[in-house]
Amino acid sequence: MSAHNDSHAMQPHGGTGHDHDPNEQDVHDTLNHVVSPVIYITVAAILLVLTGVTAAVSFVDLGVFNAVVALFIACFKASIVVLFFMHVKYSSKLTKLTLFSGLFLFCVLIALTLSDYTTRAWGRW
Amino acid sequence: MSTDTIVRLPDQSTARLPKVNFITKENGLLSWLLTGDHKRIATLYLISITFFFAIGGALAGLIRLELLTPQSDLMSTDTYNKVFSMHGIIMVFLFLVPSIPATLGNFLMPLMIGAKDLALPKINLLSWYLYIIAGGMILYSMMTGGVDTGWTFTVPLSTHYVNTNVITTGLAIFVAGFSSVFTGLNFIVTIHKMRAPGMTWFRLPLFVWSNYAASILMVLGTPVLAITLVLVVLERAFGIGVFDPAKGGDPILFQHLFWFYSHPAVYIMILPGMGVISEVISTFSRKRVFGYTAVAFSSVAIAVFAFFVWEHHMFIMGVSNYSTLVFSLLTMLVAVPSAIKIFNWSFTLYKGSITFETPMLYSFGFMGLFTIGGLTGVFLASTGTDIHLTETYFIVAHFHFVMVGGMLMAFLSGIHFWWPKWTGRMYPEKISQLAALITFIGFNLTFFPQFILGMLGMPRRYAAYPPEFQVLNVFSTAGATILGIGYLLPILYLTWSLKYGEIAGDNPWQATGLEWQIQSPPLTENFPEIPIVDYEAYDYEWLERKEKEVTRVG
Amino acid sequence: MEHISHVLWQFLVKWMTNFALFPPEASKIAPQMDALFFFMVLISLIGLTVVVLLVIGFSILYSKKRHPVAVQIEGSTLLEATWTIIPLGLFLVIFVWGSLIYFRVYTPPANAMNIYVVGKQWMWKAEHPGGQHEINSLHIPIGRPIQLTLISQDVFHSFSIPAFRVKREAIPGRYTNVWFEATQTGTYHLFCTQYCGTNHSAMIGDIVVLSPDDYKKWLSESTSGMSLAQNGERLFASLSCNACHSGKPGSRGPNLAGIFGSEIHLANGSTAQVNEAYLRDAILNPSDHVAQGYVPIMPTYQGQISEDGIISLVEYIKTMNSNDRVEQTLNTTTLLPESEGKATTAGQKSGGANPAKQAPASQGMVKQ
Amino acid sequence: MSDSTTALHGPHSDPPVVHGAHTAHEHPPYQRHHFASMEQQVDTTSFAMWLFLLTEIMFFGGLFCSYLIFRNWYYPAFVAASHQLSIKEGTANTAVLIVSSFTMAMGVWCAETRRKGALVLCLCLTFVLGLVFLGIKYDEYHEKYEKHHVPSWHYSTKSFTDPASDPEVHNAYPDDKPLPLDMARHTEVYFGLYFAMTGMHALHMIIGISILGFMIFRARAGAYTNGHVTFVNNFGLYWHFVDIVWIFLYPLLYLISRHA
Repeated sequence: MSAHNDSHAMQPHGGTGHDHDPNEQDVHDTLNHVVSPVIYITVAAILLVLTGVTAAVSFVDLGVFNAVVALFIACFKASIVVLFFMHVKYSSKLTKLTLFSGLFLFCVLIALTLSDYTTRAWGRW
Repeated sequence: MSTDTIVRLPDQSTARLPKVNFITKENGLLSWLLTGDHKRIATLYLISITFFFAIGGALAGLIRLELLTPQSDLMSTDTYNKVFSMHGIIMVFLFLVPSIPATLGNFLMPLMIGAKDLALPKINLLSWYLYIIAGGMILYSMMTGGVDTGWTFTVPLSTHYVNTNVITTGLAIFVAGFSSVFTGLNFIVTIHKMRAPGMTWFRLPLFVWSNYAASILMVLGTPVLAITLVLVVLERAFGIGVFDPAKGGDPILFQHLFWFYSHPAVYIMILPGMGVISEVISTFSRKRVFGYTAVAFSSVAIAVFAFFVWEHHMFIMGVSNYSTLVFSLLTMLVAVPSAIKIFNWSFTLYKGSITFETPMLYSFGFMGLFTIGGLTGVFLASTGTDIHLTETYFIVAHFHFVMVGGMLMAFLSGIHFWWPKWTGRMYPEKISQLAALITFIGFNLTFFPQFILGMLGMPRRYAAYPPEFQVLNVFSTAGATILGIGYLLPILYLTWSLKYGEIAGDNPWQATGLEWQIQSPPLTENFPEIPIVDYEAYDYEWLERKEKEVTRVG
Repeated sequence: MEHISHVLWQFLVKWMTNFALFPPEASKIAPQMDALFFFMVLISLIGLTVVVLLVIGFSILYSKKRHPVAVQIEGSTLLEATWTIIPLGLFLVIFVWGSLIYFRVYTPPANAMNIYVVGKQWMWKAEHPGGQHEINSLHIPIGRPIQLTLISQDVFHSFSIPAFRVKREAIPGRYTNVWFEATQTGTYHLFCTQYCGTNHSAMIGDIVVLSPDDYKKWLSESTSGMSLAQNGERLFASLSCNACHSGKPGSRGPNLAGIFGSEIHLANGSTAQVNEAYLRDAILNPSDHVAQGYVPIMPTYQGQISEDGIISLVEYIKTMNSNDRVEQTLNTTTLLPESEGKATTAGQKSGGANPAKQAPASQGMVKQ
Repeated sequence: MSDSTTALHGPHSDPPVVHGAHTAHEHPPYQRHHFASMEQQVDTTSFAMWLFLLTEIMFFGGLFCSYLIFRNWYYPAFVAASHQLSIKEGTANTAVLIVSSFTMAMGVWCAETRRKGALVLCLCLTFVLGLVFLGIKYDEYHEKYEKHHVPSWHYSTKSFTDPASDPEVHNAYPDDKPLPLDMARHTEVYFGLYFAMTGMHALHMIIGISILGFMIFRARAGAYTNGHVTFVNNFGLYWHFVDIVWIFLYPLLYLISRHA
């Protein structure tokens, strides 16, 4: 039992390999990929630094670019959380596709709603 | 068996239902309430959905009775408003959205792809409990005074101008939404990860494809409805001002967010129905579905485009005229995949060997009514005519043609088609054919006059109307009576058949799906061994070869 | 038996005499919309016939009796393309045609007569430029473009005239527009089509289309003495709008004469078309609409003027061609520059050319 | 016909193959009966978790969409109202959440490498940091309540029409001009959105913390260090997602034009 357990153990490359469905493209979700704590520490440090940066930048008058910079930093922070803390960098295409479809639809929601709000003032309606 | 049917039942004198199956495996109420078996959960769903359909249907009957006369004489306008609101809420959120996915989909998905169960059985059960909680909350709000906002919860009416149970109902729909999210999530995961070896994407039955598409809509759309309802509840309870024009909020924003879900919801309701039609038409014409890939991809196309068209519910609400152009154009595009499906089904019949069992009759009904429903949708997608036709009985007729004429016909078709698999017994054929006919006639009589009423300008949600509309309303009410009988009959004879129906055997329709190759009712874990699929979907020649083999061996 | 037949007979008579299948076409846009409608009916009938013929035809030709063995067919790219492209083409034609009508309905001509319509639970109130008010009815002349400027005081309503084929929602907090030109005299239905609460189905009325002479007669009979613009002028004075918007060089507010219909530049760099909706919003949310070269000193009038009052003010500003009368009013009033900061809640009722109090105390915030 | 279960595969196919290893020998106790392999189970549950996060994206998406529209409409009101938020507390909370995300990620690592003590420590740290976040949030809410900045609830625009009445904020942003009344009213929409967005986020935090508490118990019993890390892993995904939401809420709500 324990030997079997080990063969399935959550080691980086310790899986038993193909015992299932050769047609399945996305079987190998490398969920078991163990990310080194060094990466976690680096990422956390970057996140903390960026938090400081974004707070500091907001005190500088950049006009419309204040929002752009703040959002850019936020997006960057979110990306590294997603890529490293959430292991997407090491995950299957399916996971990436899932995430992408969510972001895409979020953009659709925003863009098409704004298509109403931004064009209302075009002429007399 | 006569030559014009394909039904092949075992010898009734010796046939027995399999002793061990998912129904007889365990006994006692708890074994049902705590089950993880997708077939048992589907059964629970079937019972509860039928219950809520009956309530919604009774409310519809009340609406039609009230509209028999121009005055609001049967009930006060307030009561009428509550009745049509509850009718809409129950039918949309407790019947149409979960109907096919949660019953037939739940039952069939693992069977069709060759899995032992859905990927997440506990989540599946949780989904049913959420549904029941939502249903209970809605019943509670109905008992304690009802709600009179209409199912659309238009702000600021729902937030500031009514004194009814908006919060309870809103939260109920929030809960029901999560029930449907979990069902959809479960389906997507199951289809991606649980397919049997050899079951490639393009060997999947089209029912699976269409449920997959509907599941995408459930997972992506429902949360937006959830947050919208949360905002409505917050607005009503605490006055956060987001939707309140008096505080600078924007009620149109509510419309955007609400319809962002509620338009795709229409496709959540109809797509699984389309899947049923594909299965049924193929089986009863003994032929592969014409243009399998086109039908499969049109489901996905509908799922994607469904998210780009919501504003067509708001064309006259003072949204930007330029964005109406965009949305009108996109709405025209979403109509095309439905047309593709209709024509592909028609051509599936071409050079087939067609028989006319009850599921097939319902499917024919679906094709006719859905075509009308779909085409009248174009009237509303075209901005110019939408001005006149929207918010009238035209729109009521349109969506009832799609939802009742389309979805409900497909649901009944599917229930009849898979009834033998589900219960192991046949329903009585003649009376069910009669029921299909009655439903079709009753439906047309009920809803066709409403198109004319709509063109005349009769507004929807009116308890009283000008007298010149009465004739058509009387027709409509008469039709509703017939329709009611049409729906009552299946409930009666299907219940009857549970005990007295003929033993169906494994594959009474000679269908090709994996679900038909196992015993009926199936075992708890469906397949004694996970099958390996080495034939395409709808491969009737494979089935014939197999049958011969069995006969020869036997 | 006789009783029954009697009742039945009555029903029949009632039905036959009181039975409609098609609404009257009483506006200029109605025949255009009906043309598109019937075009779509035709397309739908053809589509439906094709589907029904295919289904019934194949069912007969290929029933199991006649055609015991099915022929497996994979599909046909050519056919798929056919039934993708033909419906798409038809839908696109309908899209273009529909959009043309839509823009026509919601783009009022410049010479249209403007009538304000205020919706509230559960009645419609129409305000004519001449000051005539009516509830749940609307009298209009034949052959003249009429623009409706709609607003709701509470929830969403929808102003629908089936005989004219027009409909527009009345939204709280914002003006919406629709226009039509009646072509037949008569009385037509007016419905509220957006569900608005308990008495939604009672929020109905009559649209009375009159010949020009009858219309004149109606106008003179139902006048309340003061036109909207006149009422607005009184308000303009009583709310002390004239103190800042005096039109004099160096005044604290921009000159309003002739401003309607023009395009103005705002302090935030954008431009705006001055229409009814803009004027309304500028009165209620002035700081969103500060004209270029001015500072945001105008107080909001939210909650201080009724919807009717705003309509009168808007109508007055619309008709303002010169500042002569503003100056006249100003000259006959005593200015009390040290009076208190905010505009009064004088409202439209206090009336009269004698404003009780005066404009915001000048804090040196004059034109920059 | 009656016994078709044995004839599942085409006549020309191989005899039924016993599929997967699970029927041949035992599988781990935590493998659910309907999965063919452990790998399939892990894959499936993680995919399901991602799909759930997808719904969460759209759930918060509706809020962000509303925020965007009102921010464009009522920019001055949003700036002034944003100055009412404590940037110190906001930044501190951001840091707290980031560190908690880090401890959670470490927790997953500990589970994967079967370090039971370290896992319990990481989970406890995450738990405490989550509570610290809620504590700071409570302090902020309390301040809003005291200043009458809770929408509808004795809402007062005084801080915006008369900034001098609010010396603390006024000293920090001495250049803030008084807002005209019509614009000041719209700060209520800002606070409405503020409470809706942070409230929904806090609700997710509370749910997360409750699950964490449950997990600490299980982890002490050695539940996640036996090779079956799915639960910790999926919870980690959830926790990081909640963190990401805050990463966006922070600049959007706190950092609108902080410069004087």
